[in-house]
Amino acid sequence: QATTVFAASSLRDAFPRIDRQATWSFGASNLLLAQIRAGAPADLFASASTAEPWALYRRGGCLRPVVFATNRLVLLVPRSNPAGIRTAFDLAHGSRKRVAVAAPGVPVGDYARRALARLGLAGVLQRNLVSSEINVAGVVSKVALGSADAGFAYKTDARIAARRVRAIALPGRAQPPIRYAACVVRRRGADRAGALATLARIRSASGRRTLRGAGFGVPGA
Amino acid sequence: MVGLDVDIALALRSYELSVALGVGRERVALVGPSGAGKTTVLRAIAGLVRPDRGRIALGGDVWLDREHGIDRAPERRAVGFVFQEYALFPHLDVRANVAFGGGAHASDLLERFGIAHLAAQRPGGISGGERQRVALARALARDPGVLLLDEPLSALDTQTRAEVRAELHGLLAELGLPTLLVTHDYRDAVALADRIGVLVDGTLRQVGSAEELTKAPADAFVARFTGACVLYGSAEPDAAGARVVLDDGTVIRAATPAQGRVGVAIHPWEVRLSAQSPGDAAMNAIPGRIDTVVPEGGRLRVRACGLEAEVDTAQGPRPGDLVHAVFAPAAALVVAV
Amino acid sequence: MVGLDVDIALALRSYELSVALGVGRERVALVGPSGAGKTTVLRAIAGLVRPDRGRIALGGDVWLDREHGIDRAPERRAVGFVFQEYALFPHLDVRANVAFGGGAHASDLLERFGIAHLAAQRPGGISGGERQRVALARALARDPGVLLLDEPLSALDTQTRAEVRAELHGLLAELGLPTLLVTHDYRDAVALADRIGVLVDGTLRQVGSAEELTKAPADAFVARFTGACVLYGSAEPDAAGARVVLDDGTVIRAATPAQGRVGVAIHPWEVRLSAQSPGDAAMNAIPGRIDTVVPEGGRLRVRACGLEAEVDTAQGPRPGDLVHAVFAPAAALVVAV
Amino acid sequence: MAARAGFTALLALCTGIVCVFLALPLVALFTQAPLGDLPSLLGEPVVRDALKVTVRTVIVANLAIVLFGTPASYLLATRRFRGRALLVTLTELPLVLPPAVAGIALLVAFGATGLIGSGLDRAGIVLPFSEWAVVLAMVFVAGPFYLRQGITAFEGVDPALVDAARTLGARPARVFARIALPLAASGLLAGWVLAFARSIGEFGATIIFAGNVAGRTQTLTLTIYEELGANFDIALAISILLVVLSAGVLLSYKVLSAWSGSTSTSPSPSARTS
Amino acid sequence: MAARAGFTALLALCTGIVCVFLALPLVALFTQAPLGDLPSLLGEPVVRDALKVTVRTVIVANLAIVLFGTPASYLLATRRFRGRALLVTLTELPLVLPPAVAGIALLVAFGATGLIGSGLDRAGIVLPFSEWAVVLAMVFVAGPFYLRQGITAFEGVDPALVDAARTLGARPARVFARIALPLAASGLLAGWVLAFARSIGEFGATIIFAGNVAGRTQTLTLTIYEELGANFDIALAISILLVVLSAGVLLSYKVLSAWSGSTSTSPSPSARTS
Ligand SMILES: Nc1ncnc2c1ncn2[C@@H]1O[C@H](COP(=O)(O)OP(=O)(O)OP(=O)(O)O)[C@@H](O)[C@H]1O
Ligand SMILES: Nc1ncnc2c1ncn2[C@@H]1O[C@H](COP(=O)(O)OP(=O)(O)OP(=O)(O)O)[C@@H](O)[C@H]1O
Ligand SMILES: [Mg+2]
Ligand SMILES: [Mg+2]
Repeated sequence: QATTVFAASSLRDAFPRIDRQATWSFGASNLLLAQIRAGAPADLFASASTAEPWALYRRGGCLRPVVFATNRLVLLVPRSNPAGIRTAFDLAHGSRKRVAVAAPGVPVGDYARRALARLGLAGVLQRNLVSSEINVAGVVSKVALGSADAGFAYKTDARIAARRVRAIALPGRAQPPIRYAACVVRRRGADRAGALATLARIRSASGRRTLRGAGFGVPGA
Repeated sequence: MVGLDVDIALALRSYELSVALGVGRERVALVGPSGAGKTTVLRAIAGLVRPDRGRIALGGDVWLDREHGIDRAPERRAVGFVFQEYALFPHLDVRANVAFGGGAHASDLLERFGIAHLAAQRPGGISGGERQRVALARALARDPGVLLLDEPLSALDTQTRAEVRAELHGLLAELGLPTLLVTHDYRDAVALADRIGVLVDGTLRQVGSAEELTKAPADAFVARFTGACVLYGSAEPDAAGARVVLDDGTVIRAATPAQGRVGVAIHPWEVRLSAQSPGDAAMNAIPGRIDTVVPEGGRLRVRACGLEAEVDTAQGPRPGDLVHAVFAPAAALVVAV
Repeated sequence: MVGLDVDIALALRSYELSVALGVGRERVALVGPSGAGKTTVLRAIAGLVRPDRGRIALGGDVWLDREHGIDRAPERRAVGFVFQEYALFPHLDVRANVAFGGGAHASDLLERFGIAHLAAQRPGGISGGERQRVALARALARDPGVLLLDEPLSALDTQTRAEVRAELHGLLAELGLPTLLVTHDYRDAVALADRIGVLVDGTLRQVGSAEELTKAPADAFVARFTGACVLYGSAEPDAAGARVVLDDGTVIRAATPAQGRVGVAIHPWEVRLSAQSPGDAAMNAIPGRIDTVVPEGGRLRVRACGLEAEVDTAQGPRPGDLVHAVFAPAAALVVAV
Repeated sequence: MAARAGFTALLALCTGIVCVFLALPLVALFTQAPLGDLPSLLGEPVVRDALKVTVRTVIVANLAIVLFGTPASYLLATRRFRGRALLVTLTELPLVLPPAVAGIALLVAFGATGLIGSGLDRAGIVLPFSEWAVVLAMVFVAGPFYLRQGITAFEGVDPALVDAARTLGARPARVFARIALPLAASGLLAGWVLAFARSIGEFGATIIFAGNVAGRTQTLTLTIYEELGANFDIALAISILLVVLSAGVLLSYKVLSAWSGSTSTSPSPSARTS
Repeated sequence: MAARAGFTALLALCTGIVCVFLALPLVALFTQAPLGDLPSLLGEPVVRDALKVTVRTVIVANLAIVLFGTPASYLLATRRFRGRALLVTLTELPLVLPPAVAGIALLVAFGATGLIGSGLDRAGIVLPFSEWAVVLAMVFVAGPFYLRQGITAFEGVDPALVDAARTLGARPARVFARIALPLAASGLLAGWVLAFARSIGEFGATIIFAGNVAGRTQTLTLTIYEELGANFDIALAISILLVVLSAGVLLSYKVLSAWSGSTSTSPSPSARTS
């Protein structure tokens, strides 16, 4: 049976290009963590932040996590941009906007909240209609289909949905450090060798190339 | 006289229903086999079915005239309709059922039909005969100009039926409304109606009093309906009426002239069974064996020689006995086939 | 002689059914009002209902003996059961219906009952009378030791009914099986059975031939069932039999001694109507008015003075006429109330 | 005798397996949940908000379903016209449609860039992220349950009773109100129970179409899913709340219909002959 | 005359609103989708994988539903015993249970730390997030539809026919096979259509209990949800595939039952008297 990789939604496009053999399950990192704890048959866990793999590691659920990619948070708006949003600060002015943000606990949700706080825009989440999406895919879909006027997602997501959305960069001071970490899951019957091989492939030169091609940063470069 | 005039035509699944009938202040029964279109006639009068052609009027009040585009909705025709299974509203009590149509004299009607003590009962909780009275009271609460009854006795079991028939007879007579009732039991029709119409495949074969139907049935079907047995053969007129050669070769005589293929209808009470051929040459006699003997009332009903006869118990006929069925030429009614 | 012996008791909703009955190679009819327990008796014999107490045996073959813990499943009792609405399998054709129970001589049976040409039809597509024959053939395909028929004629309309009754009479006679049939129509019972049992509220009131029931009804219920009218009063024995003072004060005489509160049953064919009081003091005469006059067959059935009479059409009685209902003391059958 | 006992044993075995399988998850829910903490878990703001949203949207959706569904199912049940079969099939289609597909379909119809959504948008009516979106999703997926039962219930009203009412002078509106509606009531109630349960449980279509706006479109089932990765105990607590609610509705319906059944299905005129 | 036309107009208005509302999303699906790209979109590996998973799990789930559900519903329909009402209610409860709650309940029952899941886990059997989990979720949410229709269908078999078969010497197993099953067949088929549609559309319970593992637990409905943010056209394409499939099943069922109805519901012995 193929190695099973539980990976953050934002890796959905890049990962299958790195390893065609593995079985993938994409979702919000926090949900994946909960599933692995509930006994899901994951061999490798790739999260959009370091918090979840470390939490698993501390409970003895996996080997020591390693950081394999970085990403940047952006503000997504629909191509048509009906609300005329140019910068994150526009969320605080004018009419009430419909904003899609991932739920608290979901890495991209936490990143977004942190970024808004750094910009002094924490009130944006009170003032506007904010849908707390279950994962980053939910955020992108809401913006792409025009349900939301804006949403916080990763730079890499903006590329995938480029036909429908436009990314607005956040000021550098607001950008939280976004580091993706992976760990090899410890559980009875886990395919540890396969997981290590997949992890190696991700961190290999070609893996790094693929990730970079998809818009991720790679550490130690 | 305010009477109901019906003259309608309507294509049904397998034949065309075409009925012209006037009903005065009398009770007319429509009888006929299952599927003859009896119910459809009542429904057309009530406006629940729309005839293709024709006219329905109560006195000067025209309910339907296809030619002039008149077609009153059922709720605007003054009919009282008693449905086959009574169609009482199961969720309303007896009083509410009766009051549904008009309400003003519901209480009177409950009293009059002897169902006042059931006023608070649901129809589910009362007997078949009581249901029938509720249905009748309900139909009358609206002061209808015509009363239509569809198989008013068929929902009842044999015991209750005889009682309710007598009771209904009295009630209908008392009301004096133009009444059209449907039944497939000829005995019910005879017991309840002044005139009887025999409907077969959508066509009225004959309309008349029970006596007329019995004495001069229009055709073999009507004859059998009134209880006669029918023999078939070909007739030639002769001096005394007609000479009929039956299909089995037996020759009988009838009192009325006839020619060609005919039926001969003979009622059981006109037939006498005798062990020997009768001396009287003027009488018809058909020889044969007794098929069945069934006690009925104080007599025996005997099937023999294709005929039925009523004989006294004393005679003691037994199946298999050789007999002659004897009847007068006047009792041999020549009918169309 | 291989006969069916039944002696069972079973608590039903509102009374206890308790029946002891032997059926030899004969046809026995159970008659009684709706809810009397007739169907339950047949179902108990077939094993579809379990009696609380009792024994059922066909010859030496014990099907049920609650005391000894014997209770054969229905499929292991040799019964042929013809259900009330025939219960033909709607998804199987006529041949498969008949072959369901045994199959070996299904073709023979189809021939014998004249339904071979219907073999490939579904039950939905054939007439009521044909259905009945299919049901009978199906029940016989298993070579049953007893034949049970539940209301074999009630699913038929009035016309077909008379024909099928005669036909069924012939078939049952030919089979010569112990046969128990249930009906609520006394006339069906008389036509079809050798003996008749009257079942009321779970109790057999009387078992006997039609003649016995007519001549000596055990009680008022049986008497009314056989077609008699019953008058009530109190009796005292006298020289000729009994003197009964009816509730309305009229005094009549009966030929049998009696004492206390009784019913007096008089059959319509024993009653003569006359305009004047009869000269003959030996005859009973009840004066009164005619209630209703209904033609029946070649005669009129007249209700008068609480009695019914059959009179010739010639007499021409009319409702409201003053008459005396005249009958012989021997025709006044004293019955228990 | 052995064969016969064998057959019944086989039936009993299958029934046992089925019942254990269906009962097990429900039992587990109660044994595994922190029942003691239930009050405090259900008092969390996120649960309270979701409960309010759920109650509001379910009420509005069910009102709409009953108000529009009752006349529509009456018409579809009692009138014969061209295209009727098509309309009936149309009302049944959402029953067999995956809720996720329903969500997509609603999105392309009423979404900001959708078929009529773009028009609505220009008119200033914005459905996504609004409570109305939740209501629309509920009506779309739950309505057909009511419609289908409604059609069956109205078709089940003995036409002779309708005819009788008309010959007694009742106009169509009165026939509807006094005869058809009371007689179809228990069937309508059954349909409503299903629609109610379906709307309260709506998840797939809502998550796709309506978003997850706390206090506005986040219903209890969406909260379950959201809390799955965050606070599993809250998800459990909401689950128990919804089980109790569903079972309560189901049981009160059964008790009610058994009760009304015992008074109104006592041998009725039409039941006698069947 | 005005009042009467008014009432009918009101009915027609409601029916029109209902039908437009139900039709609009379906129409939008077809007008908004890139119909020309459909073949290539449906050929994407992610769709092909999901299709395979869906086909496999739906087949297994429906086999289980029919194999266990048929005998169970026969027993529940025909035998009277203590606790029967309880069991029937138990089979109905999942019908009114939100699918998300069903997912949670399955998780706490069969999950690694669940009621019996922990035991299974020790025995080396891991259900959650496996293909079996998808099957279990489908059986749990869709099975009751089949059971309920099955009970109704078997209850609808005229008991006189069963009695007749028994007096003709048929043992219970033969009565079941030759009488009850053929006569209940159309009702069972109707139940199976509902169960099939429900299982193919399963979303809430699956995503919670079985996760979203591509090629293993990711069914078509889960793929819709996942592709929503990535490639909306794939989501649309799958939606159209599922609409066509659902409508096809519904229509072939309707045609089939209309056809069998016309041969077997021609005046049957029991229909005559009603
Ligand atoms: N609306 C209709 N359109 C076409 N055919 C019809 C319609 N209603 C009834 N029929 C057919 O018309 C025929 C007469 O039906 P109807 O119910 O009037 O017969 P009936 O004499 O009352 O029979 P029964 O004694 O069985 O009640 C039947 O063959 C029936 O199938
Ligand atoms: N299994 C049962 N347990 C208790 N009571 C029953 C049972 N079956 C029938 N009954 C009751 O027993 C009584 C007799 O029913 P049964 O069907 O035998 O009457 P019947 O004489 O055949 O009547 P009908 O002429 O209406 O067919 C009825 O009051 C019925 O309600
Ligand atoms: Mg009729
Ligand atoms: Mg009976």
